[in-house]
Amino acid sequence: MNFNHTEERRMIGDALGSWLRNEYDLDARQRAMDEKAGFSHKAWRELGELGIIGALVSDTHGGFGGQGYDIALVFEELGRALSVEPWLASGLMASRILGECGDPGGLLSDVLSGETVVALAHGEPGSGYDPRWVETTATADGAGFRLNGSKAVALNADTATRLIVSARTSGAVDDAHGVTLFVVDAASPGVKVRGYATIDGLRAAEVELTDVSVEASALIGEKDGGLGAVENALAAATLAVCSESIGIMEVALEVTVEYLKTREQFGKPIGSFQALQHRMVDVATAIEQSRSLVIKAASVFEEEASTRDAALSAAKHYIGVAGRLVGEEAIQMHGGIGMAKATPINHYVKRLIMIDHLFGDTDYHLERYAALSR
Amino acid sequence: MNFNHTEERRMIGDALGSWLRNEYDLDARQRAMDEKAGFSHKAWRELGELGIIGALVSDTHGGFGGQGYDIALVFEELGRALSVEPWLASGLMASRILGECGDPGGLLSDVLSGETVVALAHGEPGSGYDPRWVETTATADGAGFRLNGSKAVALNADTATRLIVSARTSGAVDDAHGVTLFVVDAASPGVKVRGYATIDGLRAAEVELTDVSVEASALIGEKDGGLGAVENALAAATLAVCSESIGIMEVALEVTVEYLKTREQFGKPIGSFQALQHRMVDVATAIEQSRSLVIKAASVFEEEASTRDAALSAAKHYIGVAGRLVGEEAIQMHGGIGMAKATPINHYVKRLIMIDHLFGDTDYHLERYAALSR
Amino acid sequence: MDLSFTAQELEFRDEVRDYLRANLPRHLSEKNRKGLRLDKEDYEEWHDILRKKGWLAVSWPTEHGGPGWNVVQKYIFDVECGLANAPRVVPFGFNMLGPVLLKYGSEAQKNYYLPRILSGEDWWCQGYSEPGAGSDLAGLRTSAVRHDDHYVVNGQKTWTTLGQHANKIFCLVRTNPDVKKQEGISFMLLDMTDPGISVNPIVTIDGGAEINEVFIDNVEVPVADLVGEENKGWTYAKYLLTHERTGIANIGHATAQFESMKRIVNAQTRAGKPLLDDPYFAGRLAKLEIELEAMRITNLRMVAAAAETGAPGPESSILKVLGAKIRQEITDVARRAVGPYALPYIPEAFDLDFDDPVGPDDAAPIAASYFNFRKFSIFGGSDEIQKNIYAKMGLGL
Amino acid sequence: MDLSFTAQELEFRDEVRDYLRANLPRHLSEKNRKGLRLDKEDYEEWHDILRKKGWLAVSWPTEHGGPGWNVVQKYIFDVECGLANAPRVVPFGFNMLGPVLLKYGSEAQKNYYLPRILSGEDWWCQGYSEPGAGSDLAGLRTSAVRHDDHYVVNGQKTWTTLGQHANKIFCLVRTNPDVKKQEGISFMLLDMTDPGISVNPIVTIDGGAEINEVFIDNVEVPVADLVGEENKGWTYAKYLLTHERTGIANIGHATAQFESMKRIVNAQTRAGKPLLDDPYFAGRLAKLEIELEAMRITNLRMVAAAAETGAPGPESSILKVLGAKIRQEITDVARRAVGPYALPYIPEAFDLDFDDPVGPDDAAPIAASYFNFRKFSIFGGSDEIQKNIYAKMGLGL
Repeated sequence: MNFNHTEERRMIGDALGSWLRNEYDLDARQRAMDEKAGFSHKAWRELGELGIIGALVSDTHGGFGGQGYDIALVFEELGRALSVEPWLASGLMASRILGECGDPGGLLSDVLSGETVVALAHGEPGSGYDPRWVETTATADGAGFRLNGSKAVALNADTATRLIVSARTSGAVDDAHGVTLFVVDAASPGVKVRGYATIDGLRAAEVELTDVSVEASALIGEKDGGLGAVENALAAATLAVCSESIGIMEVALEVTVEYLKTREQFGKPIGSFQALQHRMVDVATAIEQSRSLVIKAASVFEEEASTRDAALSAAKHYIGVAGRLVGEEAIQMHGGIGMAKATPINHYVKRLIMIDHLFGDTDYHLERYAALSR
Repeated sequence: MNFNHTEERRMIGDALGSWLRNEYDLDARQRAMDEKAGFSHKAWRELGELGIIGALVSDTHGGFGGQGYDIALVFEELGRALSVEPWLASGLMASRILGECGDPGGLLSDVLSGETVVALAHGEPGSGYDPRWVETTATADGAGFRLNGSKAVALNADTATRLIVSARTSGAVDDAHGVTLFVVDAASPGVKVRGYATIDGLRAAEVELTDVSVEASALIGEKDGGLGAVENALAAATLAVCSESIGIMEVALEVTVEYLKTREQFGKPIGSFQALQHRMVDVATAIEQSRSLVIKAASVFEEEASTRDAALSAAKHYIGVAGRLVGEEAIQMHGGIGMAKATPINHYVKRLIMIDHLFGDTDYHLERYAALSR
Repeated sequence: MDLSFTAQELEFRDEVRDYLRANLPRHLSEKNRKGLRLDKEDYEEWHDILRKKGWLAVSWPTEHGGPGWNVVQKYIFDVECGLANAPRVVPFGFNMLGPVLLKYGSEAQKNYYLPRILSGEDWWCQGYSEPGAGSDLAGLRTSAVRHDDHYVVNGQKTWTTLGQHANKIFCLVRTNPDVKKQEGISFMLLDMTDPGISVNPIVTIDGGAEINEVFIDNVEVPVADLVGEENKGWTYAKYLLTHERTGIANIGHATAQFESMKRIVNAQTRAGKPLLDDPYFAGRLAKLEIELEAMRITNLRMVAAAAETGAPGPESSILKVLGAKIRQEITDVARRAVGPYALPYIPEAFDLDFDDPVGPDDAAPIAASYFNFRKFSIFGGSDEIQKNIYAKMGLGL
Repeated sequence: MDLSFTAQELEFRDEVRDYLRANLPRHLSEKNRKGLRLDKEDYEEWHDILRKKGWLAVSWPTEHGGPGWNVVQKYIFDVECGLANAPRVVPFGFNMLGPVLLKYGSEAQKNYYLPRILSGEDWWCQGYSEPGAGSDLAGLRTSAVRHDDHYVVNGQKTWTTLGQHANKIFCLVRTNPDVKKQEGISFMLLDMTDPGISVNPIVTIDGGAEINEVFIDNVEVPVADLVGEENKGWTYAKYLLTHERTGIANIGHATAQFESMKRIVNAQTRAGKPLLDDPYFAGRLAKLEIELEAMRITNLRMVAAAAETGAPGPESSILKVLGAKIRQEITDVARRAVGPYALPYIPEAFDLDFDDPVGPDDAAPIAASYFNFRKFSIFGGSDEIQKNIYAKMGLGL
């Protein structure tokens, strides 16, 4: 029993942590958000060079990490800094799918170095959080395929040069079987990408596919068998945002406790008021419990999917609840100043709450947990 | 808009309240519980003479009240005193069924005077909170019927001389149609009654019916059409226990606030600690909201069943949650002394919590409300 | 016991309802219904309409241009305006300063200022909170030093809602630093056009900018603009804060907001199934609807009591907390309802004529509203302050 | 990072598990599993069994008859005993007084008392709380006045768990009323057979009677039975309360209790449908299982930290609160599971050989447990005290 990371992982974590502390304060983050891509290409490449993106992918797939603990370690640090770079889209999901399904276009090394951004376009306007629901179709067209459909809130799809698009090649709209993955050039005719900022500082896009022709070589993995790789990528992403939440919640706790110690009202620090003290203990407790569930999820991340997914759902459900508690209490305890955009806490809270809207919300994961644990 | 009861109702409430305050403290209650019946026949008859039981039944059915506000008023007072007399079983449910279905045996006037106790035996071991689930059968047997089945947790059925038994004369086990009501002499051959105390101070019984023969005249209301009367009686009982909860919660609040003012720790009244203050405000708020929902439910009690039941479910759901909050906080704030049976609060809390187990718990009513309000 | 309004009250409600149906411009109600932002012109347009009808300064007596309504009428008007998604009347002049002047102002102040409030010539904002005095309002530091016939005021106010539109600000200022803090405060009327006053917007968590910091640098205030007596400002401030608390839960707006949310919820499907088939979601919605209905009755009970006794009791603190919580919960359920489509933040979508939405109809402002609505449990006396008050006044702790 | 135990630790766990399987009498584990009440003989039977194995005084060093285990071993033993539904070892002698004597007792006290604890000759109970000193433990008033070679003790203790079985009581008493309250307290050993001591049972909310009031009337205590120094008792009391806090969440018992509850839940149908088909119920159960698993890991993290640093940090307060809450929640879900059958209260059903149950198997004690378990957030430092501690020690507030 040992809750310390391995030496090697600690080095990665330290490297990332000190880079972020030195190079990536909230002002730098805002400058990154103000770039056209909504993130800093420079930061992205530098972190790629530091090997951080590679740490998210296993050595058999071109990286040198990729285990649950690697993801947890990296994303907790990212959470502390609120990095807006395309970690989830390109660094984690696209890279893991390319690693798992094969990488005919030879994209992976550029993805891991931060040179190329690839995005996953899987969720759809009608899918909610159900990964099986794929209305987009791929119909055979000579040796290749023709894609039609809509993809929703695809992270960083507005900047990605390539999209990994899921489409149905057989089966009913919610069958696990029959989903196929394609690598699509974002500049292909028929691809319409509408990018926008998200309220928590990232970028995403709606992607319309109208008779988009792709060659047979664009198909990655097995025909009809692409959903597994998507679910694996979503599992990694779920662990990632849970870990990111831990980093965010820790900062929220630290900043709020600090505020409680320094802000005076009625002639004493407001942190001396017992009602606030007890609520902060509840907040701290929720964070400790969240951390425990993320450790658990990371520890079984390499086990079979049902074990992995039950632990992930436990963590994501719990963090949906805990994140709301932590975020709302952080603002409430800050009072008016917590409402001001210039106060750092509000950026943390926005991201923390919006994580509930990624990869299944607290209700979705409670239901999934209940089903998996019966 | 007027939140005062009518003069006439106020008189009933005052009569009941002062009788209870003079005659029915917790010691008297304990003595009543220690009687064989688990309640005081004397008290029951005296309150019958005062007209309180009659106030629960409409004038067309032999009483002189019976509206939602009457039930609310009477049971709130009963809650304040934790009366263990057979209010729900005989005074409310049996009397209203007899009033609604006809009273061939001429029982009602004795029920309303407190002379006779009649109990409803409807719920079954397998029914949970679903009033439609009736496995007990009544098969035609000459001019009469033969009853077979088991009835569960029938309030006061151990003392009642007559039971109103629901049994299926047609239809599937959960059909609304096909339930028939019979008045059964508790001493009939084949009726086995196993009485017991309930944890909140009442009495109930399991009732086994084995080839119990009843004459045709024992059938009340319409054959196959008895469920409506049961549902109406359960609606009245639901309003009753919600109102009873209001009385209980008010006492719990008063007693706890008083304790907080007088109990000193660390050199000051514990009620001066802000964490406890804020929690007591939450408790008081939950009580105010509960009261509002009970007023609402009483106000629409005479309207059509779907309107009535939505309001009742809103109240019963909310009170299931609020009752738990109020009860658990009352004990917690009392600390160790709240755990002692000799401290009044614990009797209030036991009844308050166990009301969640009568006529549908908080989950059942939330689900019913959601279904009725869509 | 009778939860319904009297025939007279119902007649009044119908009159208000009919009036709103005929006179509330659709572009204003649509903005409110969708949770979009209102600009100065929007408020003024609505003020103009109500002024014509004589319903603008609802708590003023008829001789000053108010409608002379009783507690129940004012409540009904509030609720109906909320239900109709009418803009709120900007309260600082009409419902805050007005009543203070009516009760404590000099004849000269009443005669000068009240007509200017009513006409819209003066747009007032509130100078209460300071960076160091939030919940502890009496800890304020803005100072006013008397020189002959005027005071010289220096300090900073903050959280000044809609201060960017105002030409006047009423301020609490410290006129005596040497006594118990509540006893050295005065209530003054300042001119925002004075060069010594500058206003900085505070961009809020949702990206909006309707609150401000106000810097006051050597502003001369004539003694005639002191309200009531020097050093008695705390009394007037408390009067202002507890005045007309029957509307504090915003039940009308909360109900309208709930209906808007329900409309969004009803339109959602997830993986082919109506969202309301999800029992967890249906449960969330049902709980909220129940809590809202409870609050409506709780509010009616308070109105009935206030109509009998003339003043709302300490339970107005409970209603403040409940009202804030419910409005926040509505935004929470709304953000859950739209799932991943809570994420897009498209500033243009806050304009009424934006016609190229991403995701479900009306989804655009939902997450922003969720964050913005955190303010309800902070401003106007935070939840914590309300609970302190109720513990003392309501429970005797 | 590695959540699993080492091979050695696993071997130890298996040893404990095998031992419990072979030696824990079924009538004891059944009583625990069903939530029934244990009598004195039950505890003594279990003590006897563990004593033979040398596993009774687990926190004592080997020279005094303890097993010499490290933090992890003690934790594993705790958990396994809980999972096996073993009775708890009555802690007052073995896990409370023992460690205090080992650290602060005189050689004579150690030599005299420790063997008698271990042998069962002395059954100790705890004289800490008083009617006027609950959360404010240091406010105690029981006085001890020195006369030559003895003290005369007068006062009252309360919430004395299992005091009815004890022949000895360790007490905090006031030896100096004139100093800061923590500085005038001493720690003394009293003989319950002294005629000046009387014990009254307190019937609790669930109808049980395992706690007591203890009246102390002019009891003479030899100076030899003062532990450590006069007026330093508060130090020893705090040591006792914070000693061995790694087991404070009772994770083993909580897990066993959860499993028992789940077995009941799985057996329930309502109107023909499995109870777990009800999504609200399934959600309740799932939430609790998640919280329990989180607590298990949180506890492991604390054990690992304690193994590194030698002592648990302030997070033991969090675990105390969590452990209480989870055990309470389990009883809450259990009572919901049996629906109306939570109501019957049949005193005989608390006996293991009662064979005529009403309602579902194992339903009888469920509601009583729900009420009885309210004690977990009160005794041993209430939730409020734990939160005060963590706010100060954990958060620095």
